[in-house]
Amino acid sequence: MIGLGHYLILSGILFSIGLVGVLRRKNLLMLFFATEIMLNAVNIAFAAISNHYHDMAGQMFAFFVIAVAASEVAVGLGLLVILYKKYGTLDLDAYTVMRG
Amino acid sequence: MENLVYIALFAPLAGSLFAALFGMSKKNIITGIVTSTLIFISFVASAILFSHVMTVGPVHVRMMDWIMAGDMLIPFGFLVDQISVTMMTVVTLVSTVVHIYSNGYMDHDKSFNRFFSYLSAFVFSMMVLVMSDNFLGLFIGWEGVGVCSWLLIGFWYHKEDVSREVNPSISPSWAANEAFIMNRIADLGMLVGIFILYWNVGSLQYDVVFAALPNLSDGILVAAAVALFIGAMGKSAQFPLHTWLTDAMEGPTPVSALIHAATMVTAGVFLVIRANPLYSMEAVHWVSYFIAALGTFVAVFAASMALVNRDLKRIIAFSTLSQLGYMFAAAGLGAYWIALFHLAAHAFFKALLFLGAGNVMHAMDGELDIFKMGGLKKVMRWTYLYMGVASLALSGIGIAGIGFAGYFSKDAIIEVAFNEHTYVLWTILVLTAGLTAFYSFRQVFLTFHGNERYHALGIHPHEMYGYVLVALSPLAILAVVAGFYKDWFEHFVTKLLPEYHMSEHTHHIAWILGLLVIAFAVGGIVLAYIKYNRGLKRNEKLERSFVYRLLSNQYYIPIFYEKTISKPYAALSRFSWGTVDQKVVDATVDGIGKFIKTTGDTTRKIQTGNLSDYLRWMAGGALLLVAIAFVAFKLSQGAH
Amino acid sequence: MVMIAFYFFAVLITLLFLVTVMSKNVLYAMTSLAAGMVLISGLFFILGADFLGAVQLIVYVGAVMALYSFAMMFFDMSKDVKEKNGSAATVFVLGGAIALMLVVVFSAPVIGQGVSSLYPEAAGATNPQAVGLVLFTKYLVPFEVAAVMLLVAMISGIILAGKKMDASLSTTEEEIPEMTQGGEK
Amino acid sequence: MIHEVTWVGAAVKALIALLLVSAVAGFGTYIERKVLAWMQRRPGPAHVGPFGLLQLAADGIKLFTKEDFIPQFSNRLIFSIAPVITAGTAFMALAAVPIFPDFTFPEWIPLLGGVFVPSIASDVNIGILFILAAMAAGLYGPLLAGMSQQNKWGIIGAARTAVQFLSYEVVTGLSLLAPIMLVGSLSLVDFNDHQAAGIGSWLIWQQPLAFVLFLIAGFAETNRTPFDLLEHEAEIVSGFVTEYSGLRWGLFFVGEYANMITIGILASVIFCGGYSDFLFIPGWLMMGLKVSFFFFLMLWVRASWPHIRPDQLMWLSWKVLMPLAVVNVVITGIVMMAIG
Repeated sequence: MIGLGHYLILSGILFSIGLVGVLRRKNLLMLFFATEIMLNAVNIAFAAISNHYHDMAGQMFAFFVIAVAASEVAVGLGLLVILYKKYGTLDLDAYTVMRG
Repeated sequence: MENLVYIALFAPLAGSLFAALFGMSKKNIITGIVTSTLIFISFVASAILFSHVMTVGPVHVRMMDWIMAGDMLIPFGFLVDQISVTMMTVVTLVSTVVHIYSNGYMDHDKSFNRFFSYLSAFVFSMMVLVMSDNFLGLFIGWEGVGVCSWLLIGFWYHKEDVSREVNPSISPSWAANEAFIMNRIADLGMLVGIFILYWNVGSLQYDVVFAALPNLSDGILVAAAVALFIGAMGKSAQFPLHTWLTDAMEGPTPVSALIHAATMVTAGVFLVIRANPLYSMEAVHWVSYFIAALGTFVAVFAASMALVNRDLKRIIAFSTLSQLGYMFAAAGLGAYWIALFHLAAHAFFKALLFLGAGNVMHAMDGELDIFKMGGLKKVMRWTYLYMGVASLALSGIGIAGIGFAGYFSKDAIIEVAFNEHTYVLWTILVLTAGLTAFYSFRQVFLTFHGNERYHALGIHPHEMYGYVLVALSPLAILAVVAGFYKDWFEHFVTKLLPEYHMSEHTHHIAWILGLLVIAFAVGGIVLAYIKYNRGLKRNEKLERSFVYRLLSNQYYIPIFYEKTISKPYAALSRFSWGTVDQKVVDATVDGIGKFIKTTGDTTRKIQTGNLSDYLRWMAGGALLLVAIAFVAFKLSQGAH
Repeated sequence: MVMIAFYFFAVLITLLFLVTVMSKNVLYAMTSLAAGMVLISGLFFILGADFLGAVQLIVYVGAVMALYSFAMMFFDMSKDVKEKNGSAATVFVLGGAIALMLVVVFSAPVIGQGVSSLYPEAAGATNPQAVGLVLFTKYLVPFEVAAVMLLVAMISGIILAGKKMDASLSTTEEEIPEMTQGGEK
Repeated sequence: MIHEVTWVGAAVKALIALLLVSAVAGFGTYIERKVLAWMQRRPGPAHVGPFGLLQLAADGIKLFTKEDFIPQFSNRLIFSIAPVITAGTAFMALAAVPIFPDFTFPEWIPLLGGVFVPSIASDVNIGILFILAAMAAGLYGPLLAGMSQQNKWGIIGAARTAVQFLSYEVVTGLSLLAPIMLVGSLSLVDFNDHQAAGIGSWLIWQQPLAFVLFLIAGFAETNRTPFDLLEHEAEIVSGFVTEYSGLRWGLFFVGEYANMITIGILASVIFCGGYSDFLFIPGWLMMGLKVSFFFFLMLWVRASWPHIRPDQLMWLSWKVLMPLAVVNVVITGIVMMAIG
């Protein structure tokens, strides 16, 4: 039988995949993709917990996460377009202005 | 009336702040005029309050709650009663004269405005001191006058340090520091006294504290009395904390007149008078007796040093010291109102004496050595008159109920000493009266009579500005007539202070005693006349004698202090600085700084400006946090 | 049946997301991500969160990812993405460690005690009804805030991207020197 | 009598739907050509078979035998997946659409005797949302197709796809919101039941504006004239299908027609009474007639209306249709509250 643990572990694994993406990718668009993966992973956990406890709160949070993701896309893509106009690339390394 | 209290209190502050606005700019006569006017307003307010207190009674105002911490409630209140209103009037009157005088005296000083700012600030502090209705407010004023005194003694801070042989005070800034540090030592005692009172009474309001005194144990009363008197000793320059007062003569002469003769140094006496319920307690009678004995000792001690001194201002300073001794003697013997009366009378003629000395100094281009003066009465007629009057007052000349101010106040003190059967003290005080007369007139004759030795120095003395001389006249008049108000004053202040009556026996022989004192005083004057009227004849043998050198070196006390306290303390400080501070404290602090700097240098590389790298650090941190949270959760679960 | 579906979805989603993360081709990444999201909605349906599944499809797949792909057209996505993936080891160790950590945390027997349902599902209501009941009562304020947030995001998106829209995106050459100036200091 | 939905029944329903729609999609081309020809006063396909009916077969053979060509620089995988997505999502949407009433196979039919066939293959209780979601997912077909082919026209077509679908999805959703509020359910079966009382209970009378909006948005979502900007020959050659040929192109074609039928069914079920019996006409026939009418309407519009420009498309969506839809929702809400 599939229990809460299964979903949570799947969620954890997907989250880590997203994290690896965030850490590994230098392309901003890819970073955004990886972020979406992380958000989705969390949503799975929310839905699973909601189902496990028969409580709607989990789903509510998932809705708000989706709303946040939608806002993030609107603003983030606007920024991406501007950055691309300015630097001609989406590579994070190209934006390094500070010298540590 | 409340408004008058505030006007009297805050007018000097307003003047000070006004002058401070121009503190760094060039001399501006307006600051002098404005501050003088404001002080005068304060004087007028004080005078009105005086009459109010006399006719109606004390005024007690509570401006605001000052400190409220837990059970501690100390309001910012002001009490205008017989004692404080006397002090207020004296302080503001002398201050007004000194302010006006300073307009002339500081005429050529480039820090003219700054001077007035300090001077008015001092008056404000003094007003807070005398007007406060609690010990803490008194302490604030106490510290305020201390700071102002420091500022004013060191007013010419730019003067270089010189050796003790050239100038016993070394330099104005040195003298300022000495005064301040000595006062700090004494203030510690004062603070302890305040703490003792608060600890045992739970309040610092005068009325509350004094009402609670009978309930306190003897030990506490003695401790409080001693501790408070230590504070008074510092401010009033009693032995062994006396050396600063003569060195304080490094300050401008108006300062010496105002602070180190008329007002601030009397704060100690004021404290004892103010705390008379405490010092009147049976339990502390030997403390009071000690105060009287110390006062008497200081009176003769200071007078002896004045005998041989050549510095015009220092002689007056020693005489101040001596007179403070008289006041303490009176206060210690329980004759508080006489102490207060002497305080007021002394303020007038001592301020006059100092300001006269200032005139001389001004005329002599800053020269203060009386051996280099002589014959000045021709050019400085008014000053001669003023100083003569003041010296007569100081010497206590007068007979059969007619005489100068000092005659009434000082004789009363001597009488008290006799009345209390403390004949040793009485003897010394009588003797001191003679000494006082001698050194006062030694100075007068050496300055104004005899051959004109100043010609050798190429100095052309000239009289002070007219308005300054006019401004001094109230002091001169008061120095002459203040004594006639003795009975009236007694009637006024004994509403608050305990009355003091001579015994029948003393009363009977009072005229004999008075005559004896006068005889000593006149004897002193005559001696001085014989010795110095014709001019200066230096006796080399006498000057080389041990006693003479002992006296002129102030009993070697400043040197003794320097050798036994200052030098070892400096050595200790140097050791602490070199070893403890630099090698331990500083090294630790520097080590922390270095550690942080090194950490910063090392970890700076983290901050590459590359977002990817940041993300990695963030992920590492997140991992760490999750791990810690998990472990902590597990541990807490295990604990349950 | 549910088990099969779950494992089917789980394996597929994991694989697709791995493709997203590892692929050099943006088109592959985007496609696999969108597909993964569709499959995640499948998981939601299994979990009985029908409405959430539909929202996931409509918003994530229909709007969010579509916006991404639309934005991709602004950038030159025909070539493979060239990235300097410095120390891959660090990344995978970090990711792996977090995965391990999460798995350990989730598999640890800590779940369950003392947790009670805060907003229990209304009995007999279908999922959308249950969602509506909670969303418009307990979560009304967050809901409105989310609405405002979306509005703000929309406006900011318009302003950010809409500015100088007439300037050609393909002719960024004249701006490149400026960039290298900043970069080579 | 409550019938158990067995997987056999569901499979039968799915199969029927698939076959029917596939057939109609094929047959639709013939009808389209005939109708257009009729409207333009020309014969249309007339030479192959009776009334040119076999033209369909001829076209099929042509498509099958055409070279399956993949451009050199395109992304091969995505290029081949894209048409499948279009067709797949179209049929996924159909899974939640009731095409005909529930029925049970008569006992006399071998194997299937007594099997209950539901009106909806999968009765998810969020039916409408699911259909919208599936159709939304359908935009990936054209999008990926356009982006994968390394062709300027393709990219432009893909961009237009994204813009057009995203914009009109909003209108579709908002316009359906008002009927949903009236019915109080997302299930299409409930919609059907709501309007079972006869022609007077059809929602079209209560929600004429929503109906019109839905229809316009539906035209746009199915890429029909006057909104067929994705593959507008005059401007961008063939848009996202520029590089496609043969069966892959055919899949797009099937998907498009399936979507047209879905829209037609939705319009019928949501606004026009669905598959309820009408007087003497049985429900399944009624349904066929309504869908046919909507199909015909689409062709009619194609024959009568010109294309519009992309900016007009956006203008229409965001400045006309969407505000109208919002106003409609608000008014519906107010009226519902007033009536209680």
